[in-house]
Amino acid sequence: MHSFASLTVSDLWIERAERDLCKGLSFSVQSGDVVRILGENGAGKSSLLKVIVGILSPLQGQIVYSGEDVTVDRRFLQQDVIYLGHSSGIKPQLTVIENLRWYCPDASPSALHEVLESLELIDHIDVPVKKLSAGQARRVALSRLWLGKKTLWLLDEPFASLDVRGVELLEACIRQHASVGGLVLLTTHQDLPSLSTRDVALLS
Amino acid sequence: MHSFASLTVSDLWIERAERDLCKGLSFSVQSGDVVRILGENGAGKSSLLKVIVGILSPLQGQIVYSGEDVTVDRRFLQQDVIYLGHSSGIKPQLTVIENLRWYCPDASPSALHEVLESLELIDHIDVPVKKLSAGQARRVALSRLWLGKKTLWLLDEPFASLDVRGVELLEACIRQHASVGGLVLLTTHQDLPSLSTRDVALLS
Amino acid sequence: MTYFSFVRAEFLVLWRRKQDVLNALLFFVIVVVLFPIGIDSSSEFLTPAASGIIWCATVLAVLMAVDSLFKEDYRDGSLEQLVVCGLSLPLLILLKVIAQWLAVILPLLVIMPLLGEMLYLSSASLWALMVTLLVGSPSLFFMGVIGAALTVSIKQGAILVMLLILPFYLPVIIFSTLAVKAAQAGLPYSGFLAMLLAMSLLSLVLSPFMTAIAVKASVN
Amino acid sequence: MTYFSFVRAEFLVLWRRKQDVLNALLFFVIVVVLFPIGIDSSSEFLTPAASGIIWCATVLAVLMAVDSLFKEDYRDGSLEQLVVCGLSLPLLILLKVIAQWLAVILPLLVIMPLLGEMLYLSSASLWALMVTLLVGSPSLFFMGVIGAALTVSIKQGAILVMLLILPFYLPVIIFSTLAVKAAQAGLPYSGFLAMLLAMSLLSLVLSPFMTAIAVKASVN
Amino acid sequence: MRWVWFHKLASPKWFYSWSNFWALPVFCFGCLCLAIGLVWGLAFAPEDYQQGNSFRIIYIHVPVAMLAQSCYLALGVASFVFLVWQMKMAPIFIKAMAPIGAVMALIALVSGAIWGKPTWGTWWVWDARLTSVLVLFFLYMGIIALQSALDDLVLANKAAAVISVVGLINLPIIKYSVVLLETLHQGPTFTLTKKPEMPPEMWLPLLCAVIGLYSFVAGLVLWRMQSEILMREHRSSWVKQEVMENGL
Amino acid sequence: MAFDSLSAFLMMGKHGVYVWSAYGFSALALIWLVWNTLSTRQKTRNILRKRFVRSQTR
Ligand code: HEM
Ligand SMILES: Nc1ncnc2c1ncn2[C@@H]1O[C@H](COP(=O)(O)OP(=O)(O)OP(=O)(O)O)[C@@H](O)[C@H]1O
Ligand SMILES: Nc1ncnc2c1ncn2[C@@H]1O[C@H](COP(=O)(O)OP(=O)(O)OP(=O)(O)O)[C@@H](O)[C@H]1O
Ligand SMILES: [Mg+2]
Ligand SMILES: [Mg+2]
Repeated sequence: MHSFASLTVSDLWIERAERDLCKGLSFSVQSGDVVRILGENGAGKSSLLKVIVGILSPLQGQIVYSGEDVTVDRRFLQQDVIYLGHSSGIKPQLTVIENLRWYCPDASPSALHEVLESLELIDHIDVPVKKLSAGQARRVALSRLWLGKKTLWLLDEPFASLDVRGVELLEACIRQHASVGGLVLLTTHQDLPSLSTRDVALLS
Repeated sequence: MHSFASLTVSDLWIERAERDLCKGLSFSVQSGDVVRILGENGAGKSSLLKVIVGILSPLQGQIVYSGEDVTVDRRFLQQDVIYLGHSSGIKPQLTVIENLRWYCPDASPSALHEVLESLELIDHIDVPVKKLSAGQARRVALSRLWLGKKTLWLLDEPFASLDVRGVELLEACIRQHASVGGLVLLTTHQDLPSLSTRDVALLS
Repeated sequence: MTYFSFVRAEFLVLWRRKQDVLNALLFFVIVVVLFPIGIDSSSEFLTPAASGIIWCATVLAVLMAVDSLFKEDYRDGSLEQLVVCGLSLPLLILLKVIAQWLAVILPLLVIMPLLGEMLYLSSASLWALMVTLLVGSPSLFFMGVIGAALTVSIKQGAILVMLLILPFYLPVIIFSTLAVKAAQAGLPYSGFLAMLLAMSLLSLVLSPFMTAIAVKASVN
Repeated sequence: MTYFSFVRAEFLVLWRRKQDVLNALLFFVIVVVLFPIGIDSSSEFLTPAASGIIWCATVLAVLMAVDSLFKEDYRDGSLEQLVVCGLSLPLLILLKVIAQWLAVILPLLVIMPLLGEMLYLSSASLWALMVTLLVGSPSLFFMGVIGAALTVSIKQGAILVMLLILPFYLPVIIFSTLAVKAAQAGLPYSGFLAMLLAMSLLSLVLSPFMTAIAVKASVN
Repeated sequence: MRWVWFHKLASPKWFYSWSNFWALPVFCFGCLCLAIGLVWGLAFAPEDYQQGNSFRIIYIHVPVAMLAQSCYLALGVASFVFLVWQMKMAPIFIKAMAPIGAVMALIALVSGAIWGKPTWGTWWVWDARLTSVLVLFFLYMGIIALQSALDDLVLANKAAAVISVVGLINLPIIKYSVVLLETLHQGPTFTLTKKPEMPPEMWLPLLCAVIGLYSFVAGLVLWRMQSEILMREHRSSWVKQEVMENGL
Repeated sequence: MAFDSLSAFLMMGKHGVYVWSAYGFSALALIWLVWNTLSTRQKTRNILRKRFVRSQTR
């Protein structure tokens, strides 16, 4: 169970390569929401997530997380977030299990095994990630979601290169997270009608 | 119009990280076919394409292209192929137009502009590819398909990170290619029912 | 992620790449060997030049090691993760640098007596050399990471790092070779050591913050 | 892709990175400067050591340049594309190396007189040095790319390349410094030049094929 | 308020119009002073009894060497200001200053080397002053290379600032360390505490040239900053007005 | 005037080459600096003007 959380973005402008993105976007989401950010290629979805998590700075606008203004100092938000970008943040030299231990040092071995089992990675547990297929590597990155205890999830195309079974698993996981009070913001180009409770559209 | 082409793979075994993949796969495709390779994550789809194009060597098996045995020397096939892997083969320092000129030196400027126009890249024509969004970079890599005059296309998850419009465009392009006698082998996890004329399933 | 799991992962990566550590060592040895072969192998040339040669080779080896410190993390996206994980970035950087320092400098100290022998270095000056290495090399690392963090998003950045950072290394090299020369002449050299130590401490305090600024600006 | 469009793209990338060429040059100068400052700045030391110092710095600069030759292409997948494009891979490699050689060595030759002056080199030996560089450096490149191709799929390969390749560079360094020493002593040195030339030609003929094999093995 | 001017300086628009007014007069004054100093020094100052006429190189060498150092000081201070207070004008100043400083260091090196030939009998020696100017030149080139390698503006700003601040801390150390190597070069002419040892008809033109060059550089920096401001503020309406309406 | 004639001024005793090459180089470098400054100034304006004109016509 997560305590109640909310994210409010108001009047956000992002500058990227001398182009303005988002152009005054405002939205507000809270515990239990699964929000899909929609937009064409190059609309600024990834940039928006990066701004929220604090990798980019906005040109203008305000970001409030659970009542605290984090526009300038994103630390309060960062303590409670899992961000997965286009690149997965997995170290290719380390094995699957070592990568998980790196991100989730508190998880018990049995929890780790359980997650890897359900993600069908259990056979590859001691294989360096660089020797996995694209979808398998993606699964390793995603397994943090099952293990971490953070409220806000920012996922940039999490379904990319997953097979049908993988998509199902991830969908279930996201829905489960929302049902216990989590907050999920994700981008995707795939058509997953039952997934999101709300959409935010970016015009380009 | 391409001249008649066919690709026959027989009894193919691939070894990857001490695991056997494909395990005696045989199939045969010919001009006009759009073949989807199906399989879970890690089933060996990418490995299969790499073997066909000659990046990997098979453990055992035979590959025949248009009547010529290319199992040992893949050059005859390579002269007639466009291969797009998980990574796109685009130089990030070069601009969009420079990348195209590199791959398709014979294309006329007007043809280049037309393709970039239809792919909605025309505004970014002089932007280095590293400053494009994931989907835009993918579109640059894919634009070779519109411009190149090769018969056999081997596409590894070409729809990844494309938006809805991009998927439509690419689908149309693939269908058009098949209709003039081209031969397309692709992998994808998305559900595109009307695209393929035939499926090859890999068991893992 | 916690500080502890971060350090464990760092050491694991280093351990996975123990071959690289060995390679760095061999590279160092080969650079050192280049000089007797390429220039002159008489002891009249080598004895006075030895400490300089070893320091030059060390500097190059450190720069190579430091340059790749953030590159891979940047590429696989784990640098992003460090920035957004909510832990103190300067502290993470400090830990990372210390791990790297241990992996590069300790083996180097171990083979130093061998090299000293090869370059006809007396045992007094060998000791001085090793002490200067121990005391001075942290500053090389701490200064180097700033450059590495600044150029992490540039593909062919190794040369740029060297260009940026080598000028800052000159004082370290000068003080160290002066110290060894003093030792060779039987003079006291603790003044030079104090300078080296001061530089190491100063850079230890300042560099993590500078590097954190650079890392934050680099991931975008 | 045609040979022509390949070469054009190569030069375009080099041109996009013209700053890198300048940086390589500055790096080279800084490495050379390291020695007078770190070891000894008297002309008794520098004059005889100059050619060795410059060759060592050249070797390092070449290794740095060569190491990154295939790295990026590997990462963005364009190396794969070279393998499967149906053109002759050895020829493509040859063209790539020649482009790189032009970008690295020509600027180096231009500033050589300046460096010669700073290292107190006489003009006769300066000429000899420049000729050995011109004749000998192709072999450095052609040998280097083999190593670079072998290690392209290894992340932190720079050091491994150096390790693999430096032993092969030793003869080049030795012949060159012997040639310059002969010139300094007023003796004829065309014999050494002939050796250097022979090594360059031999490696020019063999290396593209070896490298092609290595590249093919590395992309998978 | 005493700090009003400082806050105004931080506003690109205000700075632009302010510098538009000052750049040309400052630059012209600099040119004039420099010309007077150089002609005076070249043609009218008495010959040095030791070095003969070769000493006349001093009138370009010393001003330029002083500028090379002052520019770096300014660069470092601006970087510090940027890193601590995020002042918007600071990176613009850094971008404008670095190439000027590099050219100054280069001229100092070349003129010094040329002067070295008749006086020391060699173009180059590894002496403290010379080496530290060479290092200074490398530092400038490093900053320039970094800025041109990074095409992301935010990153380029931060990067240049970080490396120049580190340079600022390190410069005294570098200077101190190379002093420990042996030296040939002479000590300072102008100090605050002592009268110069040269006769006034020798150092007056020098003073004139020094002041002139400072002013000349100030004018150039203002101009360079103006271009940079326009480029960076291109989305604001005053830039549009400025560019479309005013000719030059 | 420290010199008797123009040629003496140009010769500078036996140091003419040194003095004039030092000044020549310095002059070239300073002129380059000024030229570079003014031309970037002009170039920025031209680029911006073109950009504004383009955005107006759209
Ligand atoms: C490449 C060679 C040289 C370099 C890099 C160099 C650099 C410098 C520097 C940094 C200063 C200090 C300026 C200041 O802040 O006051 C200076 C001043 C001066 N230099 Fe040089 N110098 C070089 C060669 C020479 C030579 C060959 C001479 C003549 C023998 C010379 C004579 C002077 C004099 C007289 C001053 C004025 C001292 C003062 O007022 O501070 N320099 N030079
Ligand atoms: N690293 C970068 N540097 C500069 N500009 C960038 C960079 N990445 C993206 N951009 C620009 O920002 C715009 C938005 O990019 P972003 O990656 O946010 O798009 P996106 O909505 O995630 O698209 P996609 O669906 O393709 O992932 C693009 O038009 C692109 O030109
Ligand atoms: N570079 C590699 N080195 C060694 N083994 C590898 C490598 N890449 C993949 N493998 C192994 O080969 C198997 C098949 O990988 P492949 O990439 O062909 O799968 P795939 O069908 O393309 O999967 P995905 O849908 O995830 O892309 C995987 O089980 C993996 O363990
Ligand atoms: Mg995106
Ligand atoms: Mg795959």
